[in-house]
Amino acid sequence: MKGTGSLRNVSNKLIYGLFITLVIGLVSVFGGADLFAAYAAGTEAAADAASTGGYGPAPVTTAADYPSYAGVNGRLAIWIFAQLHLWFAAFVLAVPIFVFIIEVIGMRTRDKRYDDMAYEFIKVSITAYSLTAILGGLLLFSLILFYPDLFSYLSVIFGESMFYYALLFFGESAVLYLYYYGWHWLQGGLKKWIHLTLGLTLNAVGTTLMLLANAWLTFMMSPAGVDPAGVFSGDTWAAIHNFLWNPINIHRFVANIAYGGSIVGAYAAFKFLTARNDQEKAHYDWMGYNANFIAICALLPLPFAGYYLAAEIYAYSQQMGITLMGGIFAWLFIIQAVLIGTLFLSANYYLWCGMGRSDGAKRYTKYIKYIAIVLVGAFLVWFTPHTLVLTNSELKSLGGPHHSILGPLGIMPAKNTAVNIMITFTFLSFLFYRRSNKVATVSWEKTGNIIQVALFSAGIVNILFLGIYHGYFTNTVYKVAASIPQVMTTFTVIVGSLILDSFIYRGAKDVGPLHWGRIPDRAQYALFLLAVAFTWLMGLMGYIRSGIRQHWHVVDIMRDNSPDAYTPTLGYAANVVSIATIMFLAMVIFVFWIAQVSTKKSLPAGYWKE
Amino acid sequence: MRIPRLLQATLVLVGVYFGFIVVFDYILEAVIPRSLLTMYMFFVTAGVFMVFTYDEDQMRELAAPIKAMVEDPSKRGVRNVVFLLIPLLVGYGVYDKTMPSFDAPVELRTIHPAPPSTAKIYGERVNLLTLENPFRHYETEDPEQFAEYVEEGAAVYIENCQYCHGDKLDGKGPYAEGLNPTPLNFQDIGTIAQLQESYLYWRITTGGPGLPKEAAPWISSMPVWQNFLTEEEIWKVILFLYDYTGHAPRSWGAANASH
Amino acid sequence: MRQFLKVVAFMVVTVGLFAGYSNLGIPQIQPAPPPTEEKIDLSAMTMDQFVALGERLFSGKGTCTLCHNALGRAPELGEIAISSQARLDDPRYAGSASDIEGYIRESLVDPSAFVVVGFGKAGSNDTESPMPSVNSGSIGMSDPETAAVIAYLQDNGGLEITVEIPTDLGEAEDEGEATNSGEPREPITDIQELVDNHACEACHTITDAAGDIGPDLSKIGATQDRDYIRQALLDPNAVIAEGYEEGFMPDDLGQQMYATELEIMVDFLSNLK
Amino acid sequence: MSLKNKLISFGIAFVVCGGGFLLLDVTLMNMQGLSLIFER
Repeated sequence: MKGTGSLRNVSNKLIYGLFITLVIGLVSVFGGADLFAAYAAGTEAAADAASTGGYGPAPVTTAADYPSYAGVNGRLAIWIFAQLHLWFAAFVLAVPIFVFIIEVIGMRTRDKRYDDMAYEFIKVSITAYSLTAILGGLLLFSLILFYPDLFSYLSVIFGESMFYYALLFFGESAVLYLYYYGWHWLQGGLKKWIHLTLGLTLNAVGTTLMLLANAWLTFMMSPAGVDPAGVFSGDTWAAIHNFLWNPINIHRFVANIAYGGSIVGAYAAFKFLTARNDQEKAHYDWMGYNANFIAICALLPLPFAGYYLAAEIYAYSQQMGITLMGGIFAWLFIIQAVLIGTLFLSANYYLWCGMGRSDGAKRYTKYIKYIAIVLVGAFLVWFTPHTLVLTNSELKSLGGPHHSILGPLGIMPAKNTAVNIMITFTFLSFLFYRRSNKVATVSWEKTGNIIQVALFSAGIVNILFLGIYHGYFTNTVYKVAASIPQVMTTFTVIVGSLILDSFIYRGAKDVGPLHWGRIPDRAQYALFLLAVAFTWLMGLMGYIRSGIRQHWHVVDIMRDNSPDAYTPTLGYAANVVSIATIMFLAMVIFVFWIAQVSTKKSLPAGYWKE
Repeated sequence: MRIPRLLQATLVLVGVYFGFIVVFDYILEAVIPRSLLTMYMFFVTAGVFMVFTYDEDQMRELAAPIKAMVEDPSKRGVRNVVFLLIPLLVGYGVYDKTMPSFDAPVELRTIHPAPPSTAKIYGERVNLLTLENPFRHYETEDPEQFAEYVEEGAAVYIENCQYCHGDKLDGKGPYAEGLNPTPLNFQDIGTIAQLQESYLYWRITTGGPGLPKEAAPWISSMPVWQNFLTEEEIWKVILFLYDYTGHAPRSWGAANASH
Repeated sequence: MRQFLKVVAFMVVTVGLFAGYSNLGIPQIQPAPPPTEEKIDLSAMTMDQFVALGERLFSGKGTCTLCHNALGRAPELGEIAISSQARLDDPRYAGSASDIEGYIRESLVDPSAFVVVGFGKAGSNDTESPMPSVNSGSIGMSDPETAAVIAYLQDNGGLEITVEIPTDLGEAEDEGEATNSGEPREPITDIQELVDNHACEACHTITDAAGDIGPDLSKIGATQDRDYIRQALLDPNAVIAEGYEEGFMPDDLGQQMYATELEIMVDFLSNLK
Repeated sequence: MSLKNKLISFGIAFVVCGGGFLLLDVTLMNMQGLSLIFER
């Protein structure tokens, strides 16, 4: 692992890294759960003492209870602040996770490049961290100012946990500063271990912070621990551990990592484009590759986490579920499909472009066009809407608003099939990339390849079979259930062929050194596209998650009686999200810029007296 | 002879475009909506661009004719023609888009609007979330009785519904031609197979006028059947609809249980 | 700098494409506005709003759902359309109501007028109801509020709503507590009246009439002293007798009773041996 | 490796993998989906 490094080792390390991420995630989630459970025992005792006497019902508001300041639209202000806060928070929560992993990889391999890259990542996120806090403060202020009744009601229920949140935030800052400023001090031997422990603590605290904040927002969607009039039972744990809490926790944890990866990827891409020499170019190309790898690894399970969340929303309230998928928000999922397709396509494009780094890639490039055909085809299915926009002549010619061929593509089984195929083929792109610089030396290479092809074919056949059979030939009850075997098939294919691959390429020879930095500039734009599409998509999905509450602050308990209680049109929401995205990108550019300003020295000689 | 890459890319795009039209409009006889085709082509173009440009050499080959056309002094004639044609094409596009036509504007209806949690049916507030078909349990308990109810439902259907929804339940009844929106095709996998029985009950009893505002434009000519039929007749018709089409109503309980 | 501008332009164009597609590529549907909130002002109230008010009272102030729920502690009210008529026709019926509205009102105000079989106080052979009257004691609904609950019950049960929206305003909302006349009431000296007013026997066995939701109090004086009983009345959740759930006994008796009344109650209970 | 050998080993591997996936489906769907085939 010196110089340009071996490609296979890089990706293997990152796969171990991903495994560690999972462990951290599970430890944090369950460790956090233990912590909460202990806390719960406490609050239950408090609930016993308080009984039902001490709390009032949820406030009933009128339009007059929503103050306006300086002509600012309260909803718009809070929307934008919340969104900006969330983006930064996702970024600063995710970066320490993979910084920690990369640092561990660096320590294990004793390859200083990893350590340097980890340090560069955390440096980027330090300024973002303070921006997160500032935006969180703005969010809090605007909530208190524009929605005082809601805030006071929520603080009756979560007052205590809000206090712990503030304390934790303090702890998070302390650990982060120690971690960052102590980076060069805590190097080598035992000191490195102390530093890694700090990193782990940082992640545990950060994840706990996220879990707490998630509880507040999921309480508003699926209130618990209160009676139908909104009278709090005094049991804070019940309110925190509400129905949608864990689905959101999982979804956000995975999405944050993917998001953090994509933003860091954009950083590397920009540094690549402005690099002054080949060495710098090679470094940032390598960094961009790793960031993109992290983003894709987290992107692959994301549709399933999202599916699980949607299923839980359905299970919690069919009303909310139908508003989410069948009502006016159905069109939002078409926009979402376009964006997710964009993510997949640009991630794939980056991988294909990256094959130029290896001299052995020519053996695989001939397959790329087939992958592209399948990806685009699956993508077209993925975004075909259920309700087609038809002109009158088309309507007459079809004999109704339902298209006999395209109509079935609009419902869930087809979409599930399409997304699983997309994921499988994205993985195939990655597999080709992995192999491009390798020549296997084991005697059974051909047989191994055939088995791998058979595994892929059987997996794809199974996904298609499940999709077609369960989508169109069985009772509707099983339509949705079919997606679970589909997902498991996809995972089996991925894991199975990774294992097989590692055996086939055991002791394999390199074709030649990898030429880091030999990648077209266009590929860097794919990384920008990934970051922008991700940011925008998160904004849009945040809107719908909040929007399905409709005119309720707290669903079925506290009604929103402000003049802004109506649901806006999708176009309006998209415009707000776009403006917020541009604001966010501007701030991110500032963050990146400020991170490199500190290393600049431009003082003319003779300014200070000697 | 090798086809130049720029021509290859163009041929692929043109081929896919007309391929869609030929396959859907002529072979399958189910027109592909032009709005959808436009979106399809956007992403097909993106895909073609990706395949043709991921490699630096291929990219150069692809761009070479364009570069030559713009920069090479000997290609002056072509350049002038192209630079004249492109603005003209854009101009025609704008003209075509803004020119008023005699077609009715494109309207979009939400075919399955979200149901309210309760609805007033037969003067009674019913909870649509828990409402069940009172005859459904006969399907397993007493199949003969069930078949009888389906039969009765069929009679009600033929007397009242088939004029629009068709005797094959395919939405092509004798009056269907005159209606816009056209009557629903129950055979379609995207209609009743996606819905619970309580949803059908709500839509049949309250009809077009009972549609929520989001289902606008509010022009469905479905009558308010609670004014003409009894509660039992409607439940039996629902049994018939599922029985005849072979679909099964969606049920949340079972879907959750199988998770 | 040129690269920087190129990247910025690329990002802005990308965002613009997304926004453009969302605005122009997909149909813009104006979602339905939120349903209007029921006004408390009776004069401007439609029947739907009145029914909604009744529903709120039913699950809120009236505390009806404490017993009238799926647990079967009290009769199910969803089938009131069928059951009310059946009860009027019941040979055991001895009340004064002649129509369904009257029957519902009577059941609310004088629950013991007719007790459904199996729902009476234990030992009373279904002649006495454990339900407290809604317009007295701890619930204290005003007449318009009672009317709203009747309207809700009729609507919920699938009946024609026959209640008229009352026109005398002011009493609809609970401005004061149970005594919204403003005048202090006369202290009660009769123990039976006290026990009835607070519906103690809905849950407890005190003399012969018996409820089994709360502990048996018929021999309470033998095992507990006056201080314990006083505490149990004022702060019922402080000590919970084994086998009973907390939170059922009203914890605001201290606000509802005069001190003299409390002492009468304590005297009475501590002498039950 | 001749084409015939290739096809044979592909066929065996495909059947094994496919059978495995089918087992996975049946386990996950708890026989519900497939029981419909046999009922019809």
